Amino acid sequence: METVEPEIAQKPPSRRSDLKKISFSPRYLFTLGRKMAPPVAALAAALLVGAILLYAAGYSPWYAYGVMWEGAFGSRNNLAETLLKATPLILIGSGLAVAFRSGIWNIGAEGQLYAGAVAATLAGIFFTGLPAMILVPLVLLAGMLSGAIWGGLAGFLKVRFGASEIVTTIMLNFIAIIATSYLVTGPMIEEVGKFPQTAQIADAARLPRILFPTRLHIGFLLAMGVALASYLLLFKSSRGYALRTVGISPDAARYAGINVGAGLMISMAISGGAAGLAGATEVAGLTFRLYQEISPGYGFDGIAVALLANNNPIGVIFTGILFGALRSGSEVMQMNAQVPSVLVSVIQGVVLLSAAALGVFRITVAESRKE
Amino acid sequence: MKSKIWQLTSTLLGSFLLLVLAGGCSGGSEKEINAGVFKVGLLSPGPVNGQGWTQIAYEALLKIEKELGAQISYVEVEQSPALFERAFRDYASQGYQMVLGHGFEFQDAALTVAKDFPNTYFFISSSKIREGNVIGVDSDSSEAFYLMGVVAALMGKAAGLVGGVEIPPITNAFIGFTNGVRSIDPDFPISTTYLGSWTDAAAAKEAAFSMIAEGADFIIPDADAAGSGVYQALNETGPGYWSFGIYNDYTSQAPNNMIGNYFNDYGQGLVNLARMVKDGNFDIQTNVEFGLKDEDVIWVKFVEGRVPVDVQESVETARQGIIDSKINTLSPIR
Amino acid sequence: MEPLAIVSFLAAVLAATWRLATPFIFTSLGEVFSERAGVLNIGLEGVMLIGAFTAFAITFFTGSPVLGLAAAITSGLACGLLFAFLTVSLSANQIVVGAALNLVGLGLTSFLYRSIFSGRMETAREYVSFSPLEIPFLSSIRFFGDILFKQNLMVYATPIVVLLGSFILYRTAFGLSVRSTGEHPRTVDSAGLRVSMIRYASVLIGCGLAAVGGAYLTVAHTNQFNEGITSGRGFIALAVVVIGRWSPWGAFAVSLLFGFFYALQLRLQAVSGITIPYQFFQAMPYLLTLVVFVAMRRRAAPPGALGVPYKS
Amino acid sequence: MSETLLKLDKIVKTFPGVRANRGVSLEIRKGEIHCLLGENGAGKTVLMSIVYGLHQPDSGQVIYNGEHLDLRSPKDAIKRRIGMVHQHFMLVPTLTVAENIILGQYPPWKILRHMDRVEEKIEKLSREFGLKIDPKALIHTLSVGEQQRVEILKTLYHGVDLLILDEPTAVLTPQETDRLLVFLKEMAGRGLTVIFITHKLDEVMQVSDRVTVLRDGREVATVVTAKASPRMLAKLMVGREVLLEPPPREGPKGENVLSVKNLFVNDERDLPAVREVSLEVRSGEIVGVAGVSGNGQSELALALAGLMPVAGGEIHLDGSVATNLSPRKLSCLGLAHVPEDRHRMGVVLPFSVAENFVLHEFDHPPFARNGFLRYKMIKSHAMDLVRQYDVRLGGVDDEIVNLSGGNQQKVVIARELHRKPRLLLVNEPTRGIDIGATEFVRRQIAAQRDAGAAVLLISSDLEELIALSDRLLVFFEGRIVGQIRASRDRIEEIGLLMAGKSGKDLVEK
Repeated sequence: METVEPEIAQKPPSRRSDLKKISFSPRYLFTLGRKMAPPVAALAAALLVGAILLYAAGYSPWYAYGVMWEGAFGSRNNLAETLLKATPLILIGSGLAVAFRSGIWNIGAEGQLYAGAVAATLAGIFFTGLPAMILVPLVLLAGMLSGAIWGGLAGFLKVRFGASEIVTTIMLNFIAIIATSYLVTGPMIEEVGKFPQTAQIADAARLPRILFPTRLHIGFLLAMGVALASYLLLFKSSRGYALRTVGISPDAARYAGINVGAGLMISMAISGGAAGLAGATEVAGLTFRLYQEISPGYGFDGIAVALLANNNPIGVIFTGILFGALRSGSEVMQMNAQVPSVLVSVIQGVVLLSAAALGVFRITVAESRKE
Repeated sequence: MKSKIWQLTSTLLGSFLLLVLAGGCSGGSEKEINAGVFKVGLLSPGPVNGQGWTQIAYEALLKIEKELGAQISYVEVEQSPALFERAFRDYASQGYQMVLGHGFEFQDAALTVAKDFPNTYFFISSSKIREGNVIGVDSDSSEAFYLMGVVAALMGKAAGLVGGVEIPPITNAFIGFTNGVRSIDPDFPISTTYLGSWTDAAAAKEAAFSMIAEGADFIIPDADAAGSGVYQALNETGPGYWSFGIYNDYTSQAPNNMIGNYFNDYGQGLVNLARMVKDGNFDIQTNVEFGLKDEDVIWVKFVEGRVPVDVQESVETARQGIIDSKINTLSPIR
Repeated sequence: MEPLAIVSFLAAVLAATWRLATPFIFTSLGEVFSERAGVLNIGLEGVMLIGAFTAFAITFFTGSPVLGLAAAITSGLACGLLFAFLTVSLSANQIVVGAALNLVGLGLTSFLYRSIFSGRMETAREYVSFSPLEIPFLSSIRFFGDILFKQNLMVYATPIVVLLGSFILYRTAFGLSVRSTGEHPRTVDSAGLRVSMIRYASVLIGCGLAAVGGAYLTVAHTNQFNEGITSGRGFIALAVVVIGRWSPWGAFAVSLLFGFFYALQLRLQAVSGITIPYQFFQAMPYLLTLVVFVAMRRRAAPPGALGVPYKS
Repeated sequence: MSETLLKLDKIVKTFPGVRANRGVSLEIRKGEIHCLLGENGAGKTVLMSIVYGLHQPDSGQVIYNGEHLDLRSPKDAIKRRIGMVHQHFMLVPTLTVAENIILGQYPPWKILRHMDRVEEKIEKLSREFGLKIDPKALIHTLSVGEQQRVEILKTLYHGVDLLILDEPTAVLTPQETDRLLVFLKEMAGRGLTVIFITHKLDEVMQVSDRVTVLRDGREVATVVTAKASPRMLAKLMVGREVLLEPPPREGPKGENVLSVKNLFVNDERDLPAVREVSLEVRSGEIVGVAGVSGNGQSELALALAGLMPVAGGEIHLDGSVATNLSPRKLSCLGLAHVPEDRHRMGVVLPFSVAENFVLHEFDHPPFARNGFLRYKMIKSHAMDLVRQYDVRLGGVDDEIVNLSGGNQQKVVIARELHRKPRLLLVNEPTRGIDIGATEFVRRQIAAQRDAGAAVLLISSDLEELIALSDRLLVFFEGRIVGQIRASRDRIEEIGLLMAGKSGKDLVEK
C-alpha cells in the first residue's frame, strides 16, 4: 500500500489565542463539557440499570438512591466515610493513570496493595520505639517500596522475558493475597487471642486524623498529594514526557533516545508504589493491623477509577470520590433501605461497560501490543 | 496548554470544595431519632443468607424483631475491617440501643466507637471481652463437639473434621471434639482439614471424600456454607458413614447419614440479652458465654433410632459433667 | 505409609483431581478459542458466576439440571454477545470490558440471589444435580475404577468436549480461520473471510463454555450456590490457557495438574506429619504461570494479534 | 493480437488527502506478461488492489473477460480466477503451507478430513510448476523466497487466469529472482496472464511482453517491451518536470564527518539487508543515496541512527567510534536524523506541536529544570522555530495530528536542523507532502550543507536527489552498485543502476 497522507486543510492563524486568555470562556466550557459528557452519560446509564434492578426486586429506586446519596454525602461523618473509601481509590487510580499512559496494563494493584499493607504492618510492629515523626513516614515508605517492588517484578518479567503484564499481574495478585493469608494465620499471627490477624501497630505509627470526630485521616490529603504529584509527573516533568512517549509510540521513544524497557519498569514501579501506599494508609489509618482480607477489591475498582478519568490523575480525584461515594452510600443503603450493597458492583461494572461503548478509552489508552 | 490545565484544575477543585462545604454544612443536622423505638443493628461479616455462621446472626435478628417488636437493620461489611468502625458509628448515632458485631474481628472497632456512645450496647460474637458497654458473646461449641466426640469414639472407627478457616471458634470446637474422643478411646484416629474458605463447598466435598477413603466413618464439618459439601459427600457415599448437623437441622441433606444435630439457637440467647437491654435491666457484669447449661440455646438431639441406649447414657453423663464444670472441654490436648 | 495405603491415597487424590479440574477444563477450553481468535477475555470469572447462578436458579425452579445447564449456556452466550459487540464491533478495549464483566457478574448474581432466594435457604439445598454415575463393571476395577468410572456426567464429558474442541480447532475450516484470525487477521481478510464474524463466534464459544464451567459448580460438583462460589477459578483458567500454550489438550492437561494440586492440598492436610501450609498449594498455579513465562522466555508466544482490535 | 482479458477504464481512487489514481486506463491481453512500472507513490498498488477487490474505485470501470466487474471483496476476485501476490505476504506464520493455501476455501462447518489429499494436490502442483515446497512445513520456518512460492501456489491451487504480483522481487535474492522470472515466462506460455508490478528495469526487459509506465496516478505510456529501451523507460518513469532547484553552490568541502566501513546490517527478520557498505560524507556536502525502496537504505539509516544493531563493520562520526551507540549518544556526537516514517517515529501524534519540538531535548536545559518541564521555554522555543521555519498552525498548543503532512514535516525538519548538526541524516524528507513544503524542506537541507554540515540524503525521488546531492550512491540489494555525480543528464544511467543494470563503466572515480 502506498503511503496515505491525511491532508487536513490548513487552518488560518486564528484569534483563538486571544480567546484563551479569558478564563471560563464558552469555548472552554464547551470543551470541558464535551470531555465530561461520556463519563457522565455512562454514570447515568449505570444508575438507570441499577434502578431497573431495584424496581424489579421490589425496592423503590427513588428511595434507595435517596438513601444512598444521604449515606455518601448526607452528613459530616458520611462525607468523611466517602472520602476514606476514596483515599485508596485515588492513590491506586493515580498510579494506574501513570502506568496506563505509559502503555503498560497493570491489573495488579490489588496485589501491590497487599504487598504494601504487609510491609507497612511489619514496620509498624517492629519499630515500636520510634517517635511518630519518624515512624509514620517509615511505615508509609515501607508500604510504598514493597508495592513498587511487587509491581516492578511484573515490569521486569515483561521487559526481560516478554511476559504479558496482564497475565503476570493477575497471577501476582493471587500470590500476594494468599501469602498474606499465610502470614496472618502463621508467622505473623497475634500473640494473644490467636485470631488470624497480626498484633496492632504501634500508636506512633498511626496516621493523624484530620476531621474531628470522624475517622478521616491524613491519608486522604496524602492521596490528593499523590494525585497532584502523578499529574505533575505525567504532564509537567521530563520523566513523564518520556513515559507518555513510550505509551503512545515506542518507536518514537527509541528515536528520541528514551529507554523503553526502563520506562515500562519505572511506570510499573510507580503504580505499584502508589498501590502499596494505599495498603499502608489502610493499615496505618484505619485497621491498625493486618487481616486476611484487607482490601474489598480497591485494586480492581482503581482500574475503573483511572480509566473513567481518562488516565488523568486530577480527574482520578473525582472518579475516586465518585466510586468511594457509591461504595459508602451503598452500605448505608443496605442499613437503612435493606437493599443489598452488592448492587454497587453492578453499577460500577455498567459504568465501565457504557464508558467503553461510548469510546472513552479508545483514544488515550494505548494498545499494549502492536502488529 | 498550561492555562487550559489550570482552568480545568480550578474548575474541578472549585466544584469539589462546594461539595465538601455542602457536606460539612449538613453535618450539623445529624438526626437523632430515638423516641421510644427499640432498635437493633447487625454487622454481618458476609452475606446474611450464607448458610451457617452468618445466617445464625441474621435469624437471631429476625427473632428479636418478632419476639420483641424491635426495629432491625443489618449491614454486610464483607470482610473489610476498615469499614467496621463506620458501621458501628452509624448505628449508634442513629440511636440503636443494641448492635451486634458478628465475629471476633469486630472487637477493635467496637471498642473505639463505644467510648462515644455509652448508651448503646455493643455485643461481639465469639469474643470474650468485657469493657464497659462492649460485651463479648460466645457460644462454646467445644461442649457440643465434646459430646459428638463421645458418640464417634463409641460408635465409629475413625473421625474426620473439616474446618473452614483456622480460627479460634473452629479450632476450639475441634479441641472439644478431640477431648470427647479421648475420654473414651485415647487411640481413636482423628484427621483435620482446613479449606481456607467458607464458601467452597466443592473443596469440602472433596475433603470429605478423601477422609472416607482413609477409613473415617464420622465426618463433621464446621465450615459455614461450605460445610454442606460434607453432607453431600456422605449422601453420595451411602449409609454407614455419619455426621452431625452443625448449628441447625441438616438431616434432609443426608437423610441416611445424619446421626444427630447440634442446635445452637444463638438467636434465643440474643433474644434473652436483648430483652434485658430493652427492659433496661441488663446487669451481667462479665462477658456472656452460652453453653450446654443454657438449655434453650445449645443442645444436641439425636435422630430417632440411630444411637444405642448405652451411648445415649454415656453422652448424658458427659453432658451433666460439663454443666457441673467437672469436665473441661477445652483442656489442652497432650 | 503401607504400599496399599499409598495406592488408595493416590486413587482418591486422582479421582478428586478430575472433579476439581473439570471447571478449569470447560472454561479454559473456551478461552483457548477466544484467544486463538485474538480476543483476551479477563472477564471469565464473571461469566462463570453468571453461568453458575443461572444453572442453579433454573434447576431449582424446574428440578432439571439439564435445563439448568442449557440456561447457563444461554446466559454465557448472552455475555459473549455483549463482550463481542463491545470489543469487536465497537473496538472497545478488551481489558476494560473484561474487568467490567467481572464486576457485573459478581454484583448481579449476588443481587439476584438475595432478591430471589432469601428466605428459601432450607429448600434451596435440595434439588437434584448431576450425581455420580457408576459405570457397570468398569467401576469395580481396582484403582482405575475409583478414578475413572465413578464420576458425574459433566466430568465424563470433559475429554469428549476437549476432543471435540480440538477437532473443531484443528480439523475444520472454521478452526483454521480461528487460528488464522488470532495470528494474522489481515490474511483472513484478504482470503475473503470476515474477521469480525470469526471473533464473534470464538467469543461466544469462550463465554458459553465458561458458563458451563460455572454451572458445573452448582449443578454437578455440589448442588448449591454461594455468592462468589467460583473463588477465582476464572482467573486460574486464564493461567491454564497460557501454560497450556493455547491448545485444547494442553489446557486439559494443565487443568488436571491444577486440579491435582488442589486435591493433594486437601489430602495432605489430613495426613499428620506433613506441615506444608495449604496456602502454598493454593498459590501453586499462579507461581507456576510465572515460572513458565521465565522458562519459556519469549517462546511462549501468545497468538500474534491477541488483544488487538482489527480494522479493515 | 490476442484478445483483451482485462480493461480498466478511467479508474479514479482517492484516499483522504491522496489522489492515488487519477483516471487510469489500461488493457491487459490474454497470455501476456504485463509490467506496471513506476516510482513509489505512482499508484500501481492501489490500482491492482482495485482489480483484486480490496478497494472499490470512486469512478471508472473494470471490465474482465468482456464483463463489467463490481468486486466487493477478494472473494469475488478469487471466484473469477484472479490471484494476487502481495508485497507483504498474506500468510499466517504459525500455520502450515497447506493450511494457508486452503484458508477461506470452505464453509466454516466443513471438516478438513483429507489434509493429505490437499497436501498431495499441493505437491503435485509444486512438482508440475517447479515450485518446490513441503506442504507440511510451517510458514515461519520458510525463507522469504519459499514463502513467495507459497503465495503463488495459493493462487494456482485456487485456479488462476490472471496473476498479479506486487514487487515480487523486492525480497528475493538474485538467484530466486531469476527462477521466478523463468517460472513466470513458462506460465505465460501456458496461457496465464501476468501483471507484474516493479521498479526494476532489468526485470521489465527480461520478462515482459508489454509495459505500462505510471506516474503520479496516471498512465504515461504503454509500450511493447521489445520496442523499448531501458533508457527510454527510465526517462518515462522519472521524467517529471523539475519543479525547483535550490541554487547550486559548491561550498568548500571539509573534513570527513561520517565514515562507514564494511557495514553489515540485518533486517527485522534477521536477514542481511545492508551488505558490506562503505561510504564517506564530508562536511559541506550532500551525499544522496538512490535506490528503489527496500534495497537496504532504510536499514542503513536506522543503523547509522542507532536504532538497529550493526551486525558487522564500523561507523565513525567526527573521528569517534559510533558503532552501535544509543540514539542519545549519537545525538550528543552531533547526529540529527529525519526519519523515514514520520507518523511512527518522527512525531508523537497526540502531543502538542510545542512538545514535539523538544523530542530529543525534553530533559535538557533550558527545557527542563530539576526534572520539570518548563513549558514557557518549550513554547517560546516552539514559537521561534514556527516563525523561522514557517510552520502554519493555529497555535503551538495544537496537537500535531491536526497539522497537514507538510507542516508536520516542517516541525521535524526544524527540530532536527536547529541543533546545528555535524551530520544530518535525512530519509525521505518530502514523501507525501505538498509542493510548497517540499520546496521549503529542500532549501533548508541545502542551507545546512552550506553551513558546513555533512548531509546523507536518502530518497526514492530521483529528482530530489539530483536537485540536492553533490554525489549519488546507488543502492541495490543492500550494496552500493554505483557512485555517480548527480546531474540531470545522467538520470537514465542512474535509473539503470537503480534497476540493477550494473555496468562498471558507469562508476565514476
